[in-house]
Order: sequence, then C-alpha cells, then structure tokens
Amino acid sequence: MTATASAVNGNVSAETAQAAAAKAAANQPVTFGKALNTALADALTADESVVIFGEDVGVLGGVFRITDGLTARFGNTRCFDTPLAESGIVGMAVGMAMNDMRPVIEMQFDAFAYPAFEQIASHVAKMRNRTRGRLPLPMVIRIPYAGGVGGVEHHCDSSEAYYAHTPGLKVFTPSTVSDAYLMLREAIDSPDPVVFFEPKKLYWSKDQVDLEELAEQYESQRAAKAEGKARIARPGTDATLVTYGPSVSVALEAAKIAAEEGRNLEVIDIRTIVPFDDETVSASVRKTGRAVVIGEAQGFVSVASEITARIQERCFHSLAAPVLRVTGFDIPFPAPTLEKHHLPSAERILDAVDQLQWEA
Amino acid sequence: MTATASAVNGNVSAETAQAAAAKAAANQPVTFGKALNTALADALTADESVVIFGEDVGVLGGVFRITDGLTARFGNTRCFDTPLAESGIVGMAVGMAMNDMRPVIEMQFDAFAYPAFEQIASHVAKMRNRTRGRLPLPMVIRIPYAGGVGGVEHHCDSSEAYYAHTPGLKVFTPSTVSDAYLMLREAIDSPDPVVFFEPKKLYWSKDQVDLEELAEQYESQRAAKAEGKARIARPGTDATLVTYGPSVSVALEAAKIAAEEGRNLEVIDIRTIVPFDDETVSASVRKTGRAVVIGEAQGFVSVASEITARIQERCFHSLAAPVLRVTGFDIPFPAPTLEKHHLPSAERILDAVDQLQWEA
Amino acid sequence: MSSETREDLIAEVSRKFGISPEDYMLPARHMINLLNPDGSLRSHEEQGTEPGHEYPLPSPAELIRAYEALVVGRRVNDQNSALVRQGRMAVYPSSHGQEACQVAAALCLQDGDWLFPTYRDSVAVMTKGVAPMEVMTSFRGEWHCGYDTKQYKVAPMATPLTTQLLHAVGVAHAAKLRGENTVVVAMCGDGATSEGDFHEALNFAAVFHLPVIFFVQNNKYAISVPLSSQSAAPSLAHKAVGYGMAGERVDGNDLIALMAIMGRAVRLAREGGGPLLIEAHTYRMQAHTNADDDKRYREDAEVAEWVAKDPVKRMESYLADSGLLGDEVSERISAHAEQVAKTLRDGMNQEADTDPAELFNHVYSQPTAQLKEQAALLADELAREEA
Amino acid sequence: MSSETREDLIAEVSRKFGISPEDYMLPARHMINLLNPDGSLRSHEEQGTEPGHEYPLPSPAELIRAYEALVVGRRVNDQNSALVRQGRMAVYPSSHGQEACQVAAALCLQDGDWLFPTYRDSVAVMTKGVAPMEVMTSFRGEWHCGYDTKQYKVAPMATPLTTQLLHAVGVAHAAKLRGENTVVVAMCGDGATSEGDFHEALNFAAVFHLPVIFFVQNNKYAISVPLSSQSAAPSLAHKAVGYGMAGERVDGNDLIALMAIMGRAVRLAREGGGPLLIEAHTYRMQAHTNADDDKRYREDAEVAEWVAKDPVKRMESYLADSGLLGDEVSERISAHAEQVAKTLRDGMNQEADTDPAELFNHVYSQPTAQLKEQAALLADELAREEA
Ligand SMILES: Cc1ncc(C[n+]2csc(CCOP(=O)(O)OP(=O)(O)O)c2C)c(N)n1
Ligand SMILES: Cc1ncc(C[n+]2csc(CCOP(=O)(O)OP(=O)(O)O)c2C)c(N)n1
Ligand SMILES: [Mg+2]
Ligand SMILES: [Mg+2]
Repeated sequence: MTATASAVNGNVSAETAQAAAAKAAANQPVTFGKALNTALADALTADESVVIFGEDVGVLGGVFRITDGLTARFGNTRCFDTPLAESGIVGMAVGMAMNDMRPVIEMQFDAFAYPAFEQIASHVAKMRNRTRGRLPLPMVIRIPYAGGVGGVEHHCDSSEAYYAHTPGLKVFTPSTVSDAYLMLREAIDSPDPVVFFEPKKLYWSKDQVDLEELAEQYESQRAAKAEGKARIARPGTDATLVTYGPSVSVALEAAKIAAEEGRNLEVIDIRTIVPFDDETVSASVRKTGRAVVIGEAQGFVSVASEITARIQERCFHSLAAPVLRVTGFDIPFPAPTLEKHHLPSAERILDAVDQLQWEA
Repeated sequence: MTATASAVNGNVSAETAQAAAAKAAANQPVTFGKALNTALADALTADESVVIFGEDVGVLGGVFRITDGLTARFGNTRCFDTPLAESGIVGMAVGMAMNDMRPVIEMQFDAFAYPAFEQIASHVAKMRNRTRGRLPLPMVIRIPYAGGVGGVEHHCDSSEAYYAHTPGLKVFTPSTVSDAYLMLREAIDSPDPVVFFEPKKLYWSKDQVDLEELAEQYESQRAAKAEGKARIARPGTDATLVTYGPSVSVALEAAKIAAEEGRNLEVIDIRTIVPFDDETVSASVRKTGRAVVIGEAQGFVSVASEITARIQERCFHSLAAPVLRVTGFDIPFPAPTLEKHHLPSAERILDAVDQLQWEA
Repeated sequence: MSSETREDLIAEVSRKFGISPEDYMLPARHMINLLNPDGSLRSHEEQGTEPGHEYPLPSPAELIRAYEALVVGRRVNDQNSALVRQGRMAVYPSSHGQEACQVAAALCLQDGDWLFPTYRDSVAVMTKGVAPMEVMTSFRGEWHCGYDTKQYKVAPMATPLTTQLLHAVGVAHAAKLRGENTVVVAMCGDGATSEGDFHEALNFAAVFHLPVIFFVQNNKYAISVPLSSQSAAPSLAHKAVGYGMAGERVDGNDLIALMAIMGRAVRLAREGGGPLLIEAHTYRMQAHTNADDDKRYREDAEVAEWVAKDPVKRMESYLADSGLLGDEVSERISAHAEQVAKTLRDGMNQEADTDPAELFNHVYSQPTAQLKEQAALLADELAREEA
Repeated sequence: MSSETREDLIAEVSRKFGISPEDYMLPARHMINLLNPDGSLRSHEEQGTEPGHEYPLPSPAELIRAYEALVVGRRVNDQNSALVRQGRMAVYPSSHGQEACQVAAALCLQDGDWLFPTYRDSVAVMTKGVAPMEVMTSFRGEWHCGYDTKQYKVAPMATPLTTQLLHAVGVAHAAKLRGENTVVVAMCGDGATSEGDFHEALNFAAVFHLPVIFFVQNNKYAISVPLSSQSAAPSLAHKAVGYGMAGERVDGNDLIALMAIMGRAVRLAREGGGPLLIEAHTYRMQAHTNADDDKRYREDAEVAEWVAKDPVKRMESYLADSGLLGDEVSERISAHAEQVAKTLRDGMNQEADTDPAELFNHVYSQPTAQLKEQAALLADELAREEA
C-alpha cells in the first residue's frame, strides 16, 4: 500500500499529471485518465450544451484529475463544483437534460452513487419511457469503480449490476486507452442516459495512441458508428474468456500464460454491458465450445450471471462443458491487505479453464 | 395455494399436516396479509426488542393494512409512524439494531425503498462485516413488491435483484399463506438483516391455515429450523419450473395445464433467494433434465439469470436442453392496462417448456 | 458563488424591503391572509403583512380569471372522483379543498416558465394549459404521462416524493446558463418536506441562486400521518432560513393571498432574487386517494371545520360582494366548468387502446437487439391469440 | 409527539433562558468565543454570549484533562502523518488544527453515552478511550473497523457522509424507548451538511425529541470545495431552525468555549431538551488526506492565518498564563503524548496478518453454503501456493 494506495484516496500528484501532459504532446504513450480528460474537453468544444459537474470536479480537477484543467479552459459555467449531495447532482442533471443540456456528471466513487439510486432508477432510467419518448435524457453518469488499488471500504465497489438490471440505462465500461476516449465521446453524444464505469486501476495505464487522430476518427465515423459492439481483445480457438472493464487485462494475462501452455484462448471485451452484443459472444463460444465469464463484482446475480445464462441459452449445443464463472466472492469488498484474495486472478481464471472438461 | 401446497412443505410431518388440515377445515380461510399481521403481532409478543415503524404503519395500519391494529394493541412505542423519509427509516433502524433492538420496518412500495439504497447497501449489508462480527444488525426490511394489481408507475417494481446482489443481506419472499407467517417470524428472529419481499398481489389470497398452530409449530421447531430451504411446490418428473414469490402461482397454473396435456412438471418455490438452496434445485433438475426459470422482474442481470447460470454450472451433463428463462421484459414496469403483456403468464411458461427440445 | 456575492444579494433584497437580512429570511410572524372565511376582506392589520411582507391585491381581471380556474378545478376534482366511483377511472388523488393553491401555482407563471407538479396537482397542470384528458392519462392507467412536457413546460406529475424538486432546479439552472429568464414553480406536500431530496433541492437552488419557487401545500397530512409527526419546526416556511432563502406562509384557501404571494415571488425570482419557499396552509378535504380510508386517522369534526374555510365559496363571496362577479360571468364560468367535465366523461367512456408494441419503443432511442427479440416474442403471442 | 408537547418543551426551555422560542432556536448573534488567539480570556462582552446563551468556564481540573487530550491528539495526528509519509500507514485524514473539536466531542460524554465519528475523527475516538492501534486499523488497510464498537460505545468511523447521523438517532431512540439516559454526539463536516441524510437525521431527532447533539466541524472545505459553494445559509447553525431545534456556533479552535458549549448541550439533552446543532468554526490545516494536494485550491496565506489561531498553542498559553499549567504537569503530558506516539510507531512496524478465511466469516452470522464453497476454493488456492 504505497503509491497505488494513496492514488485511490485522492490524487495523482501535480508532477505526474504534468508529466503525462508533456508526454502526450510529444506523441508519447497516453494514460487512460488523459484520454478521458481529452474526451471531455473535446465534447465541451464540440457541443455547447455539454456541462460537467460534481464534487471537486472544478478547480481541483476531480480526485482522479479526470476533469483537470476544464474549468480553467472552459469557465466555471461549463465545469463546476456542486454542493456535496449525489442525489442532488443526479437530480439536477435530470432537470438540465430536460431543458436541453447534456450533463456529464461525476460520482466520486462507486459507493457514493448509492445516495442517487432513486434518481437514477426512478427517473434517469424511466423518463423517456414515462413520457412516451417525449422527454429523452441524454446524460452521462461517470463512476470510477472496482478495486485493485488498495482503496478503503466503500471505495472499491463494482456496482455495474445494479444499473445493468435497470431498463432505460445504458452501461459502458472501457478497458483500453483508445476506448476510454471513444466510448466517452459516444456516451456523451448518445441520446440515452449512459452510466459510464471507469476502472480505477486503469487510470494510470498507458498506451500508444494519438488522441488527435482518435478525435478525427470519432468525428468522421460518428454517423456510421454501431454502438454496443463487443471487441475481440485476443483471438483464439480453444475457449472463450468473456469479460469487461478491469478484468480484461487479467483475462489477457491468463490467455498469455495459457498460450505458453499450448491453449489458445479467445478474450472478449464486452465494452457495453447494455446494450449487450450477443452476436459476438455467441459466435465466439460456438466456435470454441467452451467459455469462462469473468467479473470483479461479487458473482451472485451479477453481470457475469447474465452472460453465463445467455451463453448457455444461445450456444447450448456447441458447449463441451458448462460455462464457468470467475468472479469476486459474495462478500463486501475486503480491506486493502486482503483484496488480492478476492479479485479474480489469472491463476484463478486458468483453474477454471482447466475445469472445462478437456478430456471429455 | 391450497392445503396441498402447505402439506408438501418439507417441514411439516405427514400427521401434523393432516391434523392441521382437519383443524383448518373447521376454521375460516386466512389471508396472506393476515398471516403477516399475525406474525408481526406474535413477534412483538415474543420479543420485547422488536419494534415496527415506517410510513403510515401506525394508526392506519399501513396502506396494505399489514400492521393493522398493532399500535392499538402494543402501543405507539412498539409500532409507530416516522417522518416521510426512507433513508431516515432505514438509517434509524440501523442505529436501533446497533443498540440491541430488532427493528421491522416497512417500505411503502418497492420503488420507494430506493432513497434508502445507500443505507441498505453500505450499512445494513456491511455493518457486521465492517466490524468483524461485533456489530450484527438483526433487522427486517419489509417491501411489498411486483405487479399484477394494476398499480401505477413506481408501485410495481420487482427489485429483489438489487438486494440479492448485495452480500450481507438475506432475501426472503414467501408465496403461501403459511410461509407468510413462518418466514416473517424467521426473518425477525434472524441474527442477520433480511429484506423481506411481499408479493402485493398475494395479500388478499387465502388458504386454510390455523395460525395458532403455525405459531406453536414455529416456536417448537425454532432451534432445529434449517433456514433457506426451497420448497417443492408440486412434484413432477418431466421438467422443473424454478421460481419464487408472485410467480409461484403462475408456474403452478402452467403445471396444471401441462399435466392435462400429459407433461408432469415439478415446481420449485425458492423461498429464500439468499441464502440459495442449490441442493433442492440441482436435485430436481438432475432428475428432470430440463428447467425453466421464471421471474417477474426484468430478466437482464436478474435473479432468474443467477438461477439459470447456477443450474447449468451444476447440472450441465443432466440437461437435455438449455435452461430457459421466462421473465418480465427489459422495460420499465408498464402502465396498468399494459401489464398483462409484460408479466410471465402460464402460456408463456408453457411456450418455453415446449422449446425444451423434447424431440431430441 | 462567493459568499460576498450571496451576502450582497440578501442585503440588497432586504434593503429593498427595509428589513434585516435575517428578517428577510424569516417568514412574517403570522400567516399571510387577506380574505376571511366568509369572503370579506381583512383589515390591513389582520392580514399578517408587515414591513418586507406587503402584498397588494391583484387586479379584478386577474381575480376573475383565477376564479374561473378555481371553479373549473373544483368541477374536475369532483368529476374525476365520480368517474373513479363508477369504475371508469383507476385512481385519482383529488385536490378538493386545495384548488386555490393549484390555481395560483399555475397562473403566476408566464409562457416560458415551468411547472413541476406532483400526483395531487392535476388541477394546476390543467390550469397551465394541458388538455384535461391528457392530464388524466396516468390515472386512467393507459400510460405513465399523457402530455407533451416540453410543449406545455409542465413536468410529468411526480410520484417519488420531492425527486421533482431537483429536476426543477436543473431546469432553472440550464435556463440561467443560457441567459433565459425562466422561473420555475416546484410543488410538493407537507410530508414530502421530510425527504432528503427536499433538502438537496433547496440547497442547490440557494447555492446556485436560481429562480425556483418551492411551493409546499401543507394540507396537514401525508396519507395518515399528521404534520406533528412530520416536523417540529415553527413552520415549514422556517425551513428556508437553513438555506439562506426567504420563506413565507400563506392561507392556502385564500386565493387572493396566494395570488399576491406567488405573484411577488415570481417577480422577485425573475429579477434575480434567488429561490423562495412558500408554505400554503390548506387541507386535504377528501381521502388521500380513492384507495384510502381517512376515517381511520381523523375526525369528521376536523374535516367539517375546514369545509367552513372552503376556498371556492370564499372567493365567490368576495367577488360577488365586491360586485366583480355578475350573473353573466358566473354563468359563463359554470358552463365552462360543465364543458370541461363533459370532455372528461366522454373521454373516459372511450376505450383506451394502446398498442403493446409501444412498450418496447420508448426504453431507448432505438430498441436494443434484446428488446427487438422480446417485442417479436410478444407480437408472436398476440398473433397466435388472434388466430 | 403532538405539537402541543413540542411547543410546551420549546417554551419551557426558552423560559429557562428568558428568551423567545424563536430566539432559542436561532443561534446567538455572534459565534461563542471565550479565548483570544493569544490565549487571553475575552471580556464577557466579547464572548458572543447573550441571554439564553451563557457559558460559564469549565473547572481547572476539566481544563487540564482536556488539554492533555489535546496535546496527545496533536501528537497522534502528526505521528500518523509521518507514518504515512514513510509508507508505514496507507492513508490518514488528519484533524491537525481541529483537535479542540475532537477533544470536546469526546470529553463531554459519560460512559454510557455514544459517539458517532467520521473518518476525520480518530482523535475523538481515541479520546473516548479506544486504543490508538485499534483506531488506526482501517487506515492501515487491515480491516474496516478495528475496535469493539459496543464496548467503547463508539460507532465505526463513517465514510459515506452523514449516513452515521441517522444511526446516532437510532441509538438514541432505542435508549429512549428503554428508558435509558443515553446522550449521543454525532459528528460530521461542513460539506456533509448538504447530504439528504443530514436533513433526515435532524428531522427524525427533532420529531422524536431525542438526546442527540449534532456536532458539525466547519473546517471551511469539503476536499477542495469551499463553504460558499456548499451553503448560502447565514451559518450552518441556522439550519437548526428548520427542524425546530436550537443551534449554536462556536469558535472551534477555542477548547474552553467548546467544552462549555458541549457540556451545556449534553446537559440539556440529558434533561430532555431534545436535540441540538452545534457548528464549530475551525480549519483543516493540512490536505484532505495525504493523497490530496491542497495547493490546488487554496492559498498558503489562508492557511497561515489559521496557524495563528492554533487551538493547542492557544490553550497552552491560557493555562500557563493563568498558572494552571506548571512544568511538572506539562512534562507529564508531553511524556504521555510521546508514549502514545511510540505505541503507534511500534504497532505500525508489526506486520499485519489477517487470516484470509476471515473474509467469509463475518458476512452473515453463519457462512452460507455458497460462502463455504468460496472459502474452500480460496483455501485450496492458498494450500497449493504453499505447496
Ligand atoms: C419516495 C416516496 N415514498 C413514499 C411514497 C408513497 N406516498 C405517496 S403520497 C404519500 C404522502 C405524501 O404526503 P404529502 O407530501 O403531504 O402530500 P399529499 O399527498 O398530502 O398531497 C406517500 C407516503 C412516495 N410516493 N414516494
Ligand atoms: C456519500 C459520500 N459522497 C462522497 C464522499 C467522498 N468524500 C469523502 S470526504 C469528502 C469531503 C467531506 O467534507 P466535509 O464534510 O466538510 O468533511 P471534512 O473532510 O472537511 O472533514 C468527500 C466528498 C463520501 N465519503 N461519501
Ligand atoms: Mg400532505
Ligand atoms: Mg470540511
């Protein structure tokens, strides 16, 4: 619990942020956080109805610095702090969306979105439906989520199941730097409300992407863009690992080890939990005949349960073995020193793969 | 829901059941609501740390009259109204449970528990765990739920998935008059917090049960009682219908029609979603080789998803066909005149059963 | 906003009324009340007004217009209750007895202004211009909200209590950011003031200094729960102080006082005075809804007391006594009310017939692949049923 | 409770102080402040006290006891910050600068009374008697809460803001129903007052007339957000009015004023006077946590201003100048503080070693079948790792 631990409870140091900015300018690797930050800035530029607000998102730039510099650049009517009240933040966003704005709001941590649950479940999700389509609510609720950073209690929940179960919400979660950019732009431009889950542990992950080029790509492909496509993160033939968000990198790690052991695993990154891409998942499992579904959240009534149920419904006769799940245990998220036991690891995934009745 | 249904309950011996049936025949049928009301009264009598509160539960007796007469009988320190604030109600209950009371609180309707979601997810569920077992929270959150009564928006949600996904909560839902009594008593006596879902449409359903005898039975079998057992609501051989709460009667109706058509369906009433009785469900599906899981809630990331996933994980090689689901659509609960299209019907269940690859 | 700015604003508003900033926030010592129950005008001393809390009478034309809405409102309330008894309408939370509040809440607004009603505020919604049958769609069980919220600038009638106050704040905030001069009236009941969202909405409105008027109809009950179990505050209007906004209480069965207060509130809000909290003392003369049995929790005598304070009769007496309401006008108004009632009766006799396919069309901008599958399943079932 | 009872009670309390009921609820016009920043006693006129708001000085023995806790608290804050810098502790939200509030909140309580702290209130928790290492368990990342909450009558330090205020209300309510004479102090920050649960907790406490003292440490920031973006109220203490309870503001760096106010509050609450809201004006002298960078949102000059108002130095000067603090006492207190700091250093050097099986033991009273399976899976993994 050193650098990572302090990161979760707040903040990247000023130097780190500056350094990241400098590197990006020179077309150096870009962090996931910077990609999100740039997506927000580009959305503010592209559409004057976009407004950003939440707790500490103004001058501070958010505890994870995802809104860093936006108030300075766009003014405090475009990006501003609110009083400390999550139901208030979501409820005000609903009203602003009713009145033709596109609010992009930040919940400081996963568990701190719970006070807003009524606003989200009873209004954000239902307003379009209640009004027979007359009152759409284009808005984005950004939620940093999941563990792996030594965070203290209430700071590491994987709460995507609550929202995925709520019709009317779209649920996105990127796992790569370029998706961080592209999917956030997509979410903001979506005519539907999107709950946008950002895996905390990826904020500092880096990739060689040219954000300007991505922006151009986004603008040019915007109309044609098919939202809600899963991504084959690694093609393979022997079994399919289906996952999303923070677990994609773990699944890839498992696949790498498996490859060394002679098993060629396909890894699917779901990207958008809602809408769900049955086509890509089913095609893969029909091809490989075996699947393990991985999710960091407690497994009971989870997104992993849904994916497991769908796969067996749709691919039953292609399956050589039951679809297995590797998820967090059905316990409250553990204290920092214990989280390593709770989180799906490459080893645990490989154990599950081993159980896919290869002899049969 | 007849005498047979309660007789099949594994906890009642054959003789007791017969005696009960005989005695009950002499009595008037009892409603589900009255059974709950009696359970509350008996709990107030048995344990002076039990307190009941919520919105309109005092003089009015609750909008469904489940607390009818309790304030008059036990005084307004045992059963009382609170200000209109659900987070307040749950939060105060947490504090009272911390200080050695057993609060039994009522959320007026399913969707009106959402304002309390943070208290439930971050405290009710986690307090025991946070304190390493030093601060248990014995409390019951009663939630009338689900549709079938022509309720207006926000009054018909099936919200059990949200709670079932939250480790630390137990989730009960009775489907018979005798379970209404027994399970509520169990929930109140449980050392763990229980979210107790009452299918609204059953409040007025009746059965021939002798509540006094049930009370005696409860008291005498209390210590021996194995909590969390599913119930075989109808034994059968050809396929298993797995369900709970408001859908049990629909599944039984479907089984009755199927029987006329020569198919003998087993119906399992889950009773306690958490803890989940894998044993009973798996045994049945291994026997029948086919299963349909039924739930009124929207299907995506639902309790039905979980049950489906578990069955295929545990009974894969016994399955002749994929486990199918019949659930509410993935839409906000519809307006009264449209709900009939949304709710799982016997016909829809039978359609699913027909798809269980009987030719193969 | 910096605290200087805020204090400046309060100072300015209070200077305007010649009172201390704290007195500006504290409601007048007595409830504002211009008409006696018998319709006679109270003397200036009895009106409850004091420095900073002066309320001139509205013009005769305004009063007649308001009276007409009042009569129509009462007629609609009673027509709907009858339709419910006849089983032609599913449920109706009547505002019988509260019509003066309903009318004032809507009439104080201009065209570009927004109204945020609750389930009890059908009459306010109609008064803002929504067609009666459209207002009743949800109570008929056909669909959740039956009118075009953007066309009328009336939000869907809210059921989850006080959630809509935050939406009102958002609408006002969006308008302010765009430099539009929109005022928003956000309604809730006495019981609803206990919810967390009430607090968050008032605080957000005050911190962002938004033109929102929070209008609380204190009808003394939240279903069965009396005000004394809801709050220990000197009055609900006193809650304003905790947010740094002004509060006022008014006789909610006195349409003239309501119009004066709401008129001034809208004016102050539009001029940049920030949000206000108005508590109207009224009474729910009938059960909570047709499903409720109010005999379980209150005495007939209490209800009878309030019959004597009826807002419609009071206004009628005043207008008649002051010569503003001639027979001709009176008849025209009655005829109008009957016409509206007939529209409702006729409408309710028509079978509602919503295409079930609609269920899947408004969940997202485009149905997802999953919803398309589900829609196909239902369509197939319906086709088989037909066959 | 009926409104008569409530009004009677307020009337009684206000009679006791010779003030009007409304004046009882409104805080004194000025913040209560007994000591100058230099430690000199303010003249009676400058103390902010007025009829109904009189605050006699605590006894010398009480002051010395409090000063000792203050010195220990400061030492622990600074020791922990050092341990965090050295990487031997994961995170620590220091109350450096707020120790006077911490000490007063704990010392005003008797044995049977409960304390409801936040993440910032480690020093209050220690002062109530919890062993330092137990307090720091969560900040060390070992487990969520490290002490026996029932033994100490100290709730787990709360992170989800203001949720704990409702638990405090529940604890007081349970005690009241059993006829126990328990007083509860429930703590939160200035930012937290914006949350819905703050509102619901104060309202419940007032309606049920419970002996809860809501103690707000207004340290001017919620992470980066200044008070002016949080509230437009005249003061946070004014929020009491909206619940029908009394509010008071106090210099939160003046331990003597704090003890006087909290002492009286506990006494009033224990005598049945109902809940109270106390706002202490203080300052978070360091960053929100070690992970925060406060240079991003405030000026060094502002921090420097508050250094001059330091609560420890102020108290030390007062005690020294008034001859209450001799060298011997002073040395004993220093030694005690060093001893506590050493305990923490030594403890943090010990490897924490929690059995992973513990993860499954405290979810329910008995692990479910599912949890047993999951525990077995982990046990098997660990066994294989060992092998
Ligand atoms: C969040 C929430 N909780 C509970 C309810 C159920 N409910 C509907 S109306 C009502 C009483 C509201 O009382 P009040 O605010 O005084 O309004 P009134 O009905 O008297 O107009 C309650 C408890 C609800 N609609 N929303
Ligand atoms: C419900 C909730 N929302 C957000 C947070 C994240 N958070 C932790 S501390 C904090 C600021 C609290 O400020 P204040 O109440 O003034 O207390 P202080 O930290 O200044 O002592 C925030 C936003 C939280 N813990 N809980
Ligand atoms: Mg009311
Ligand atoms: Mg603060």
